[in-house]
This record gives sequence, C-alpha cells and structure tokens, in this order.
Amino acid sequence: MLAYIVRRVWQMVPTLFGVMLLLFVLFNWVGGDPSYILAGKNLSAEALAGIRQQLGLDLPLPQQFLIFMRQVLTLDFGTSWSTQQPVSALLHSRIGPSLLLTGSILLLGTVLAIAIAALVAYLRGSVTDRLVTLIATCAMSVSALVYIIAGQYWLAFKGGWFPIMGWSDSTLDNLLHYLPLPLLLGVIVGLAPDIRFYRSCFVEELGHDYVRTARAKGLSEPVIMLKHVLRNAMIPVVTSLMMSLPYLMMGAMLLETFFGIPGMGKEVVMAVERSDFPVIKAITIYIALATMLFNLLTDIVYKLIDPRVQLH
Amino acid sequence: MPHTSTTPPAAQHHHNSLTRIGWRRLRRDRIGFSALCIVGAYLLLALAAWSGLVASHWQDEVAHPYAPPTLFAGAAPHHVELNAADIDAADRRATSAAALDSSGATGLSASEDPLAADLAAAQQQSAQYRSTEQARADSLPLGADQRGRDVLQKLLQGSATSLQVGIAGALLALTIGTVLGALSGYFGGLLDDLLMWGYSVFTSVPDMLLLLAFAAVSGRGIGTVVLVMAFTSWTGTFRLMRAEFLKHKGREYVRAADAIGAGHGRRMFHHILPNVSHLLLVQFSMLTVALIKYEAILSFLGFGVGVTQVSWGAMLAEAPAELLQGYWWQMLAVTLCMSLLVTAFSLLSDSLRDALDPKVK
Amino acid sequence: MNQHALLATLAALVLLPAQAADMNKVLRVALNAPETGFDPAKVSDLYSSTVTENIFDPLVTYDYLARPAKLIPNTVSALPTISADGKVYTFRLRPGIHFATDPAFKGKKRELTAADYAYSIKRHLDPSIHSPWSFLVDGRFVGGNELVKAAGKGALNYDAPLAGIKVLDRYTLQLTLTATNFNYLPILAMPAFGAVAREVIEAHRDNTNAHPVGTGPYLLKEWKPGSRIVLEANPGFRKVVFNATPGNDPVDKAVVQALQGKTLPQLGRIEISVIEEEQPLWLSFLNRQLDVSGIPQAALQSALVIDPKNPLKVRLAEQYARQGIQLQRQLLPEVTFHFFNMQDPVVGGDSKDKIALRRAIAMSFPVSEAIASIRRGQAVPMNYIVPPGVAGHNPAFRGAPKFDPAAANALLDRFGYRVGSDGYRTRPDGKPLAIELACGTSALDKQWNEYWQKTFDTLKIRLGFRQGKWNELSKANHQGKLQMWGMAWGADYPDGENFMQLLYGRNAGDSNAADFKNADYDRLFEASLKLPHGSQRNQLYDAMNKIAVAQQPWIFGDIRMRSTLAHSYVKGLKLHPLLNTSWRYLDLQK
Amino acid sequence: MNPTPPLLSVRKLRVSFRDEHGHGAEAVKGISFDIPAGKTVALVGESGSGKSVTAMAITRLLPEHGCHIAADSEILFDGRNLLTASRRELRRLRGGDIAMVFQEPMSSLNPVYSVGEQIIETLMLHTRVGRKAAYQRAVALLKEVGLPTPDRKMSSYPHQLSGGQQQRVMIAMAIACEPKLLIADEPTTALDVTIQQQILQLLAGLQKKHGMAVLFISHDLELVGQFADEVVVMHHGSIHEHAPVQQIFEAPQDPYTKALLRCRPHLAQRPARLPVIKDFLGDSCYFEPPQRQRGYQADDRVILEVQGLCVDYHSRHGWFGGRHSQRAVDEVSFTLMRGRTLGIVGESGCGKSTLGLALMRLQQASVGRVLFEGEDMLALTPRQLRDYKRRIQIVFQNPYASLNPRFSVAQILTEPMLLHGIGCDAEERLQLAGDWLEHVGLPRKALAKYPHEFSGGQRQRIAIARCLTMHPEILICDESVSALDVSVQAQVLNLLQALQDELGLSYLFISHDLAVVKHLSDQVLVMQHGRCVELADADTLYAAPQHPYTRQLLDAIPQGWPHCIKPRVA
Repeated sequence: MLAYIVRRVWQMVPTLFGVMLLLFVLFNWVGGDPSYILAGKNLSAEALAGIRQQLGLDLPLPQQFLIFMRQVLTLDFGTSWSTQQPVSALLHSRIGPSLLLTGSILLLGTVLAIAIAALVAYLRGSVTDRLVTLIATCAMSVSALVYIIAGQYWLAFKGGWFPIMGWSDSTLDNLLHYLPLPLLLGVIVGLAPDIRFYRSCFVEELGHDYVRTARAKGLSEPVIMLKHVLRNAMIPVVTSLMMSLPYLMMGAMLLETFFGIPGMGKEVVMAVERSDFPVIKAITIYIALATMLFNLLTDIVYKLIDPRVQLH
Repeated sequence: MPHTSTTPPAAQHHHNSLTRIGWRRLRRDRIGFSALCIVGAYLLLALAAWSGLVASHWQDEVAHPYAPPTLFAGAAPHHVELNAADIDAADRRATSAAALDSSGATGLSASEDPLAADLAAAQQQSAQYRSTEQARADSLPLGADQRGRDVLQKLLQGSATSLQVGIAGALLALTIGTVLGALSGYFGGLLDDLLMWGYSVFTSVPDMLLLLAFAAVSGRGIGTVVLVMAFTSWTGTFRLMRAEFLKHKGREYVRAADAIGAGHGRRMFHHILPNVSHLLLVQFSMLTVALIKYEAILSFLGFGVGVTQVSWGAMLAEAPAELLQGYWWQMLAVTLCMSLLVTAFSLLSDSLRDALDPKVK
Repeated sequence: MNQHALLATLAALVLLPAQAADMNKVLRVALNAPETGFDPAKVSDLYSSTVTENIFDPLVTYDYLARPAKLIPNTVSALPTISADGKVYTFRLRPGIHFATDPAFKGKKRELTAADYAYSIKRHLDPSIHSPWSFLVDGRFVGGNELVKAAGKGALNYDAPLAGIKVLDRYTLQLTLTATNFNYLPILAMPAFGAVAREVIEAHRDNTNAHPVGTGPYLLKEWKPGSRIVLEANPGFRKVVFNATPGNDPVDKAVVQALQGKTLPQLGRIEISVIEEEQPLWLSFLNRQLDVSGIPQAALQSALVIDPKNPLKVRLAEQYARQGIQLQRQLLPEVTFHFFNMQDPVVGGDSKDKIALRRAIAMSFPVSEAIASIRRGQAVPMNYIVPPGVAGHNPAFRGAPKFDPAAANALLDRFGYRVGSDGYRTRPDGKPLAIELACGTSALDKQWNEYWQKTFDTLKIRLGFRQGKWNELSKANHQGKLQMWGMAWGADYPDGENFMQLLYGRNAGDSNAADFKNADYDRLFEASLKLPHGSQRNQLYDAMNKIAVAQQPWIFGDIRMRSTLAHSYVKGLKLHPLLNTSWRYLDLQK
Repeated sequence: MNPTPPLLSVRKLRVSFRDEHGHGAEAVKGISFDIPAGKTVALVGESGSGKSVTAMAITRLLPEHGCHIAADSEILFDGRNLLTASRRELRRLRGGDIAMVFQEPMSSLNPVYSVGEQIIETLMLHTRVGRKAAYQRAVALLKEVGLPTPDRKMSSYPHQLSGGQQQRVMIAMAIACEPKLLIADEPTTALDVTIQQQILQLLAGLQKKHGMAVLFISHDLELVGQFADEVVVMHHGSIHEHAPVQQIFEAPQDPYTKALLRCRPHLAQRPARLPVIKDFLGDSCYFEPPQRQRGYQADDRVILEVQGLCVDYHSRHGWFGGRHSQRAVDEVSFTLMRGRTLGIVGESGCGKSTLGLALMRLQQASVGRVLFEGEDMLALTPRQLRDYKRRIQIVFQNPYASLNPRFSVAQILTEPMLLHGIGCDAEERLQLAGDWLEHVGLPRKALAKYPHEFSGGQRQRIAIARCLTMHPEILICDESVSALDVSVQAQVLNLLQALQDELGLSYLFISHDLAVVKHLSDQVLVMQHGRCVELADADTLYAAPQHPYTRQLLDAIPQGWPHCIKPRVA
C-alpha cells in the first residue's frame, strides 16, 4: 500500500509539470499585461517598463519558467501582484469558506441523492419512481443561474427566511445563518442529476446475479438494497463524485458572487480579471494537486469498497 | 482508393440492422418518442430561424420598453417611459439658462467648424435618409425587453443560437474526445501514455481557468463560445471512448477483422466506431444539454454571444436586472423554453440509451 | 452662484485625543468592486481610495457642507501661503497630531511632522514604488528630476536634500514648483497625499498595502482582500468637534442638527463588504443589511419616481419614502466619452473626410436615447470637456453635435463614403470600411453596444466589437491597435486641468488615449497652466473645447447623476463631490 | 406405489414473457412433474427449452415485470402452493427449505463481501444462532464442501478463489440451513471438465448425507446420467420424456431424447458424419454411417510447422509502474499436414487460444518460428504478411461476438474479398458471397440480414463462410463449437468435415472437449500451463494416454449412465 502511494505520488510529477506548462503558456500568451492595471492612470512607457521589471516580466521566458518551478517546489508563490499580499495568506483565508460551502454541498447533496436514489431504485417502476425521476429531469433542466437569482429574490428577500448575503468569521454563525441558503441552492442544483445517475447505478446493480443469490437466500429487499447493492454501486458513485469536483468550483463561483462568500471561485475570477499571475498560479497548482490527491484517495476508497480492486 | 461501399442491393429489403431496431424501439417508447418530437420541433424552429424564415426581425423595437405580456397587461409593474426628446429638451433648457448669465462661449460657431458648409449641404440632402417612427405596441404575447424588442422573437432566435452553440460544441467536443480516445485506447503504449498525460493535465486545471484563458485568446462570439466549451468538455468523451476502444479492440469481431487483413484505421473507424456509436449518440445528447446550460453561465460571465446575436444565456443574463424591477416575463419565458428542450433532451438520452443498447435484445 | 454655501468649521479645540466614537455603532456599507490595498502611494482605484481617505490625513481637505467644494486646512493650521509667482507653497502644521499606534513606533507616541509629508510626497517620485500618481509629481518640484535620475531604477534617496520639497522646521513644509501653478493645492488634498510614517513603511516594506497607519479618524482592523474590510475608530484621533451654521438647504440643516457640537467620528466601526452583483447589493440594502447604498441601475425604476418630462426631477418611491429612507443626489465630477485613435489610418487624421467620418458617427450616436433607456434619465449629456462641479466648467457650452443620423448619412455621401453593393459604405478610396470598437464584457457594456450597433447600422458602416479585459484593451490602445474605445474620467482633483490634459499632445499615449496632437490645443493648454482658475483661463478652455468639437477626437457621452440612499437612522449624510465618503460625519440613531 | 406425497409438485406450470410489444412468448408450456423427497431429478434440455425458467419459477425469482405465470399453475412444496405464498413466507423458504446453486459462481457471489460473511448471513437469517456460532458453522460448512484451509478461506473474497472453489462456497451457502430441496441450475457448466467431476461428486455426496432432494438442471445428458434418479427432458417449453435414468439411457422413447444421446461425439466412435436431430424426427430412419479412420499418413505434405513457439503477456501499470510478464505459451512445437486436422486440447488458461492467435500474428509471439510452407510467418513484414493472412484463417469461439453486429451478412462476407482484391467489383463479390453462404448451408437471401437475426449455429456458419471467401488453406477453429447446443454442434462439425473433404483444408482444432477433438482430429496436442504435455496420433493418444494429465482429462469426460458417480465426501 505504502509503495503504491509513493509510486502514485511520483507519477503526479509529470502531470504537475504538464499543468505548469499549460498554465505558463496560457497566461504568458493570453493572460493580459498586469502592468497596465498597476500603472493606474499613469501609462507612461517608463512606468510600465518599471512595473514589468519589478514583476520579473522582462526576464526571458525559460528563466520565468524556472522561477515558477522553484515556486512550485517550495510552494511559495510570493505576493499577489495586485494587492501585494502574500499569496499563501490570501489562499489561507479563502480556503475555509470554500471548503465549508462546497464541502457541505457535496456532503448533504450526496447523502440525500443516495438516499432518494436508493428509495426510487427500490420502488422502480412505481408511480413514486416515475414522479421522482420526472421531477429530477425537469429540475436539472433549469439553469443554475435561475435557481440562484430566483432563490435569493424569493427565499431571502421576499420570504425573509434567510439573510440576503454575507459571511462571518464565526463558523457557527456561518452554519446557522449565512450558509443555509447557498447550501440549499447548491444542493438543489446538484441533486437532480445525481439522483438520476445514482438511480441508474442502483438499478443496474439490481440486475446482477449476486442479487438473485441474495434473494434466493431469503433476504428481504431492503437488506438487499442497503447491504448488497449499495456497496457495489458505490464505485460509480464515488467516481462521479470525484468527477463532479471541478464542476463544483464553477457552480460555487456563482454562489460565492451572489452570497458574498469569500471563497476560491471568486478569487480566481478576480485574479484573472486583474492578471494576477501569482494568485492564478498558486490556485491552479493547489487545485491540480488536490485533484490528483483526490484521485489517489478515490482509488484507495475503491479498494476499501471493492476488494477486487488491485492497487498497482 | 477503391470504392468501399459494400451495401448490397438486397439491403432494400429492410432487414433489421441494430439501428433500425433501435429506431423501432424508440418509436414504441412513448416518452422517448415524444421527447424526440419535441427536440425535432426545436430543431425545425432553429433551422427556420437560421434561414431567416422566423424571428429574423428580433432586433426591431416593436413595443414600448418592458411592454408586458398581453395576458398580464393589467398585473405587470408600470414602466415610466422616458424618451430622448425629453432628455434633450431638459438638457437644452439647462444650457440655454446658463448661457443667459454667462460670458463664455456657447459652442462652435459655423465659422469655426471646418465642416460647416458640408453640414449645411448635408442637411439639404438628408431627406432620403429620414425615416418615420413606427408605432409601438403596448403589449406583446410574451412581453418586451428593455429596448422594446419582442421576447417571443428573441426566444425563437435565442433557441436557434443556443441549439447551434450546444450542438456545435457537443460535436466538436465529441470529435476531439473520440479521435483522441480512440487513438489512446486502440493503440495503447506510448501514445496512450502521452494522451493520458494530456488528459490528466486538462482535468487537473480548473475549468474556470481554461475557460477564462481560452476566452481571452479567441475573442468573443459564437465561435469562441463553441470552442471554449468544446475545449473544456472533451475529457468525458475521451475517457469513455478510450475505455470502449480498449474493450472492443480485444473483442473477437475486431480480431476477426484483423484476421481478414483489415488495417488499423479500418478496424478503428469502420469496425469499432459503429459499435460504440450508440454511446456517442447518448453522449452527444447529454453534452448538448450540458453545453446549452453552460452557455447560460458563460453569457452571464460576459463570454456570451455578441450583440447581433441572442441566445438563451444572453437573455438570462438580462434576467437579474429585470427581476429586480419586477419584469419577470423574459426570465420565465427563457426558463420554460429551455427547460422543455433540456428535459426533452434528457428523456431522449435515457430512451436512446435503452433503445440502442445492443445488450437488450 | 453660491448663495447657499456655508462653512462648517472643524474646530480643533483641544489637541488631546478624545475618543467619542461609540464602538457599538456599526456602519455597514458596500463597495461595487474589489479594492487593491491601502498604501496611498500604490493604489489608485476608487475603492481603495475610499478606505485610505479615512485612514490618512492630507494637508488640506474639503469642507463637508460647502458647495462648490471648498478647500480647508486639515492638518495645517491655515491654508498655505502661495508665492506671487505661484511656485512656492508653504504649509504650517498643527502640532500635537499623532499617528495611530503601531509596533513600528516601539510603544512611543509618534507625532505628525512636516518631514512625514515630505516623505509621503517623495514616495510618489520613488521609481521603485511605481506610484500610479507619479504623473502628478514628476517634474513638478525643483530638483525632483535630478533626484529621480540619480535613483535610476532603484529606491529614491529620501535623505538627500531636495530643493522642491523642503522641511523648514518640525512643523513647516515648503514645496517649490518648477513652473507657475496656482492650482496645485487640490492635488495635495487627494487621499494619495496623506501622511505616512517612514518607520511604518520601512517596517512593512514588503506589504505596505496591508499596514496603513495614519493620523486619520479610522484605522484598519481587518482586511480580507476583495471581500471584507473593517475599519475602527482611531482612539488616538485628535479631537475634532463639528461646528457649522446651516444655510437654507434642508440637508445641511439636518446635518447640523445631527452633528452640531459632537466630537467626530461618531461611528465606532465600519464594515465594508465587496458586492459586485446588483441583486444582492440592492436586496441587502432593502433588508437593512446595508445602511447606505447607491441605487443599482436595475433598481432605479422601482426606487425612484421619475418625472418623464424632466427626468432629473425625481422623488423616492412611495414605499421607500414611507420607511424614511433618505435620497441624496449629485452629479458626478466625471465625463464619459468614446475616443477615436487619431493616428489610425481609417478614423484618425485631420483631413476633412476623416473629420466628417468622426462627426457623422458622433451625430448618429443617440446619447439622449441611451440616457433615457440605460441610465433611466439619471445622467446629462456631456457638452464640455470639464464636467460640472470642477473648476473651469462652462455650463452654457454645447459641444455635442445635434443628433441627426440622416444628415450624417448625407455628410458621408458628400465625402465619398459610398454605399457599396453589399449595403455597406466604402472608404473614399474604394477600400472597404469597417470600424472596430473596443469594449468591456459586462452586461452594461452590452447595452451600450446595442446602441453602437444601431448607430453604425444607420450609417451603413460595418462595426466589429473587440471585447476584452481593461488591461488588454489598454495595452492594445497603447500600441495603437484600437480604433475606438469608451472611457470614463473621474476628477482626481476638482480642477479643469485634470480634464483638459486628456487631449494635450505631450500626454499622447499616456492619459491622452486618443493620441490627439493639435498644436493650437497644446499651446492653449500650456498657457492655461500658468493661470489660476478664473475667466481668463475659462476663455482658453472654451477655445480648446472648440478645437475638440471641431476635430472630433471624442464623441461626448454623458455625466452620471449619483443617487445614494440611506436608511432613516443614518444621520449626518451629505454627498460630497470630491470626498469619496462621509463616514466620519455619520451617526446612527436606531 | 409411493404413499408419501412428493416434496415438490409442479402442476401445469405455464410461464410466458411479455416483450415490449406486449406480445407474449410462452417459455414454459404447462409442464407437470414431481420431485420426491431425497431424490435427484434432472431437468435436461438445450438452451431455450425452459428449464431454467422452471427452476426460477419454483423459487419465484423470475422478474416481476414482463413475466407472467398462468393462474391455474401450481407449485406445491410440502403441500403449500408457492405461487400464492406471501413474500414473507417465500423469504423463509428461500435459503431455508429451498436452496439454489447457480451456473456462474463468480457473478453469483457478492464480490465485495467475504465468503464467510455471505455464509454467516444466510445462517443468521434462517437459524437462531449468534454470530460466533454462525462463524463456527460456516467454517464447518466450508470444510464439508472440501475447501482447503476453511478458516483462512472464511475471510477470502470471491475473486480470490478459483471457479471450483467459488462453486463450493455457493454449495456451502446452499446447504447451510439443511434445505429439503436443492436446486442446482447448470452448476458445473462454467467449470473445467476435471473440476466439473469434483463438484458433481461433492453434490452427490452431500445429497446422500443430508437426504436432500435435488433438482439438477443441465444441458448435458451424459453428465446427468451419472447423477440423477429421474430425468426430465425438456424441449421448447414442454416435457418430451420423463423417466428413470436407466430407462432414458437404455430405452429412450422420445425421438428427441434419442437424438440428444446420439448427436454428441463419443470417444468410442468416430462416424464419418454425426447424426443430427432431424435424423430422428419424423419418419426417416437413421442409419449408422461408416466409421472414419484418422491419423497422419506418410505421404502427407507439411503445410505448417511450429518450432519452439513462446508467447508472453506483458502488463504494466502507469508511467513508473513495474512491468510484469507472464508466459502463456511455452516452447510449443508441432507440424500440421495439408488436408489434416490437428486437435489442441486443454483446460481454460492453458494457452491453447493464445497459441492460435500467435500463429495468425494476432498476438505477438516472443520466440519461435512458424513456418508456413517453409516461410517463417513471424519474420514477415506487415506487407509480406498480407498474402499469408489470407491463407490462414480463424473461426472464433463465440459466434455472438465474432461477427460485427453493425454489419449485414453481405458486408461481413464481402469485406475480406474487398481487402484482398478478390472479385473485380461489388456485384461480383456479392455474387461470390451468396455462393459461399449457400455452401455453408444458408440461403442466399440471408445476405441482407444482420447477425443478430441468426441462431448461434447459423452465425458460426457465417463466420466459416467469411473465412472461406478468402480461399484459406489453414483454418484455425478456436473452440468454434463449444458455445453451441449439442444438436447444433453436430451440424457444424459435419459442415467442417464436409468442407475439409471438399476443399482440402487443414484444420487446427482447438477445444476443451476431448470427445469433439477426437471426432475431428488426426493428431492431438494436449496443453497444460502453456506447455505441450503430449502430442500423438489421435487414436494412439486416446487409447493409451502417456501423460498423467491426459489421463486425468480423459477420466473426467462424463460417460452417462451407468457410469454412476461414486460419492466422495471429504
């Protein structure tokens, strides 16, 4: 196991290198020139050149890439070009709200989706099943944007059940006060497609021979569903969960913007808007690392769920 | 290159190819078939809009700004309409009042204007360019937007654009994903390693960043939206196709093709591809749905279509401001219209999956 | 003209700190865009300045109530003496003003001295700081150029003597300008020229943006970049007591009634959130999660009852008026305009056919219609380069050509821009005519673009949009690659020079984004620099405006009317044309 | 004669499936039979005969949707009608009184739980025992079904066990609660012959020991003959014959039963042509054909010579993963004579299929030479190989997988001709394709159809026709008849024989079935673990096997009644 993890971590190096290369090319090619932002109203050629020199943008590209590599190795991305705050401090303050928001959406969404999907898979063919599937299909056809706009307008403003927006330093306050509405909307946006997908996973598992064996043993349907089917169906479920993570970031970005949550999604957009390359680099590298680590974790979870999985 | 058509004349007897069976199964599936009809209707509509048969005048300002839907004309919030003439008049009043107690200049005199003579002449010749103001409607079937454009016309034109964007994006993403996935899964080895490397790099970078970066390099407009969406959504297809080609290349019918001397290209695209085409079709309809929704968010972020075009996303992007003022009709119309298509597409994907599954005999 | 002008004296009765602020009084406000930081020499955006204004003290500031804006002493005991040739400014600081506590002061109270101002102004010259405001100081002070040159690309030698910025004694600062300039004082009232302490700057050399330590009424308590800023009343702030006599203006009366005799500031805490979307901003205000807010464009319709015949005459909608919400309005000291790249082979140049093309476009752009639709009437057409409220404005001047697309078409016909077989015009030499307009990507940009599309459609000219981020477009413009672009220029200081310089030939490629080079204009501008504000200078400005109107490097846009709302319990609010905030004057009576 | 009522009575069982059109197709057409307590009844029939449906109907495991059991059907177990029993009652019976063993042990066990857990689950469900006691009992059960180190196996997962062991676990689970009736649905079909015998012995032993009744379902009459007390022969959903086993074998009454008994090749005989079912139906009287002599002759010319062929499989994991290689074929040498058949036998995983693929270069060989008329095929460039590819062709095992389902028969048959430039235009190729189709016994109009419209035997004919279009000289038959029902298998074997006689083809006949190999082969090569353990003339090998493995294989062939299995219980 340890050897496997070591090898997998070692295998991340080329991917990380690729990510760095992609990022570097993208943002040196198209990323915009930050000196024009920093110069403000003073756009004289000397001022611009001076800023570029200070940011190290006048160095040859290979040397800039080397610096980038050193930053990745030390995980020290220096300071933001636009606010001059240390990138690490910036990310540190952003990661908490992001994790709280996306984490709770993911957790609640997954638990609910699995529960509902298991129920309708058990009742497959019934009116409930068809109704839930139809509602889920219709619900997922509405743009996330509409949910957020309408949710904020009607639930928070007209209904007055939630604060319009905001975020506090106290986690408890956030959980009780500010989180519920974005959480609700985030879950609604993600729930419908998940239910549909998980239901199909469960139904497919129900067709397998071992379910017949379980029935032949005299097990009741709920036991079959919860004990035998659920664990087998977890493989595609875990896979889809992992695949949904990058998309979550985009969805969360809208939630963060509308509900004033100081998270990573908003930070990315702001950094790109300001051509704040150090922040972009740091966020991308951290997310790439997180994605890769999560992939590894997923494989290890596979192993826990399914003993057939071989970790090579 | 020899002529490769091997379809025998006997095929006219309509024997049951899998496609035909799938089609028949789909026809029998009531939900799936209705979904197909709805999607078909949208496509026809889109074709009509592209060809200019309907909604070609969606940019015309035919009603008063925010004219309500006819049915709700009484219940809609009142809109105080301002017009340019009043603004002008107010401005003129202010400047002339100031001119009374001012010693300063009041503007450019004709003698100081290099174009004075030409302008005077142009005034004389301008008659041919004068146009009369059209009467504006007080209400429209689905209401009007800020500039008094017919929401129904916008909706039709927007459907066409969104469908075009969704379908083109899905096709492009599918093509990229399929070709790369096929190469990767079929050949394996170093090529697979290389493509998998590219895949893992792409999936490790947040979509949002790729999106912003691609959008920055390729300008704005439909082409960009399609490109951006394709470049960020080919990975799913790649994964799927790689796995399928990996699976199928070991299948006996592919080995049989190898045995009879079919080359790699033929085995990949003549033999395997039709056998995974049902997955591609399902993937296509799912991607189209995803991309139509994606476009809405892109438009909101300012990466949408240009001003000479309208899409559902562009219309939804106007929704927050309108909703604040109580003008709900454009948002509702777009949401319903989009929901219907997306629901139909989703149901169609389900039905296609069932109908085309070769396992189900 | 200013019969209603009155004076609010901020009496410094006792120079001992007297904490009057109630820490339980929390003002919640929002910024519409993220700030960047709080080092006055490093930030130039409005949102950052909004905060720095409350932390740092410039030498002079504006009277809260007087209109038009009037400069008054801030940390100086009186307005400076200016030499007869308009070159030497001498400031006399009030003793006993202290910086807020900071570890850099090693536990000692740190008094504000003339050296601090000298240091703070020199920082804008420092090549290693890249101050966005350096254009306001470069070459302005005697000996400044030499000092900068000596620094090369490194840090400025702050200890070297500089004739232009001289500390005569602990409390006396003498600035000597290289050229006559009677209008330099407003520049020194900008938040960018607030005093910083050298110890603090040097202690936090790498991160001055996060460590603003000044002598102002507030200090930075918490900063989450791009999301949340919290200010707290500076406990060491000098005692300032509000004292003014109101004129007839009811707003002034209310302010005086709320504040008279009170020690400033009253509010203990100011919580600033960054809210970029209109919906949450507006709903938050209505839900009393914000105390003061602008009206987002989308909410103008529901918030204001607008008189269609006179759209600037508005009152608050009934349901809000009933809640006691206060509405205050003021014309922003800014102009919006679209410029042509005057060096562009298609739209630039000063031959008559090129002017005709620019004029035709200007004549066809429906400014008033756009104001009616996009601004909901809450703007006035721009008619003069210098906006109202800024010294040098001429309210009688009509610089915008009459909206007449038919005549514009005929004008184009006359100059050989013929309509080709495809229905679009060609250039006089028969080459195809297509114009590219640079623009941003926001929803508002899109609304404007729809009008531009309409304009060019009526003129039968092909139009392309080049959408991009601001810095990309700025770079492209710098390289001469743009043809047209829209800009807004807000007053940095309330003097016409700040606007007239936008077309000065020597600023081409810099603040003169249009690259407009006209010898007559330049001559007039240089002459105007030597004059104080007055009718003599106004005549020069009129002449320069005429040149701009005749040559049409710009299409005049509009000047926005800002509407600000505050809940009934917010007391002491009066919008100021140049101060970004009025937080130090506010009180909450819930 | 028998006063005690039967344990299970099936009365007028009628099961129909409704497809999506709503058309009903009757799978079981009103059958009735009894299972006396403690006896073994075998249900025998080819695929589609309704035997499995019957078994599923007894335990009510048929899918609830689309499946209909006629109202007047009855399945009486201990006097209770199972078809009307409540779910609760059914659950108590299932796994308790009625236990089942299925065909595919791998997929029938839940892959994510240990085998111990799965047995304990059954025990705790039906008997009031604690977990500890259940554990002990489960270990005892595993021991009883002959698993080595039962303690350790308790925590094993299904995939860690071999197929035979998995089936033993299934059996242990089935007998855990001392059922009165054990339903075994093709329990040995997926297993190798040697394992098959062991499992049968185990079942027979357990049946004796526990006094259970067994309903044994199989397609293999010989196998059933060794084991059952009574045999029920089913065909197309109805019972053709129901008799004690002795009578079935010694005096079969029904022509279908007779045919089933005769269609399968026997070790003892080698008729020039195998009888097929049609021979026994109707009025036609079946005449025994003459026996055929086999073996290489002195004047045979060598067409293919294989020298020291080795094939390795390489696997690797990720960019930095270790590389593993496994030898699938190890130093195999043989010669094939023109017009003769070389049989290759071995159990699954012995490398026989890999060998076939390597000869065609469908799988890369590591070492060795394959001389096709003296030319080393392994050394040829792809371009040179093209022509040889035509001359050596292969027919795969699974007729469902080897034909591209998206191609019509015409496309399937004309594609090779197109690739090898046979026939000058599409029309001629179509003509040729039709000719070949008729040659293999299918009508010309089948050209327009698609593979899924054919039965397994017909598909295999198409696959053969596809090879023939290229005029091959060597045909590799890789388990080509293994997936077919007995009656169809005989037809295809006859076709292969006829084609060899007519076209002078040389066959490399790969199979796990020794009887089939003997029927067709002149020389036989026995493979085990990738190695050739014995290579001899067919008659010699079967008469006097030299290698113990060969003998073991021969012993494992089911011989039918009266070669009764001696119960062996560990």
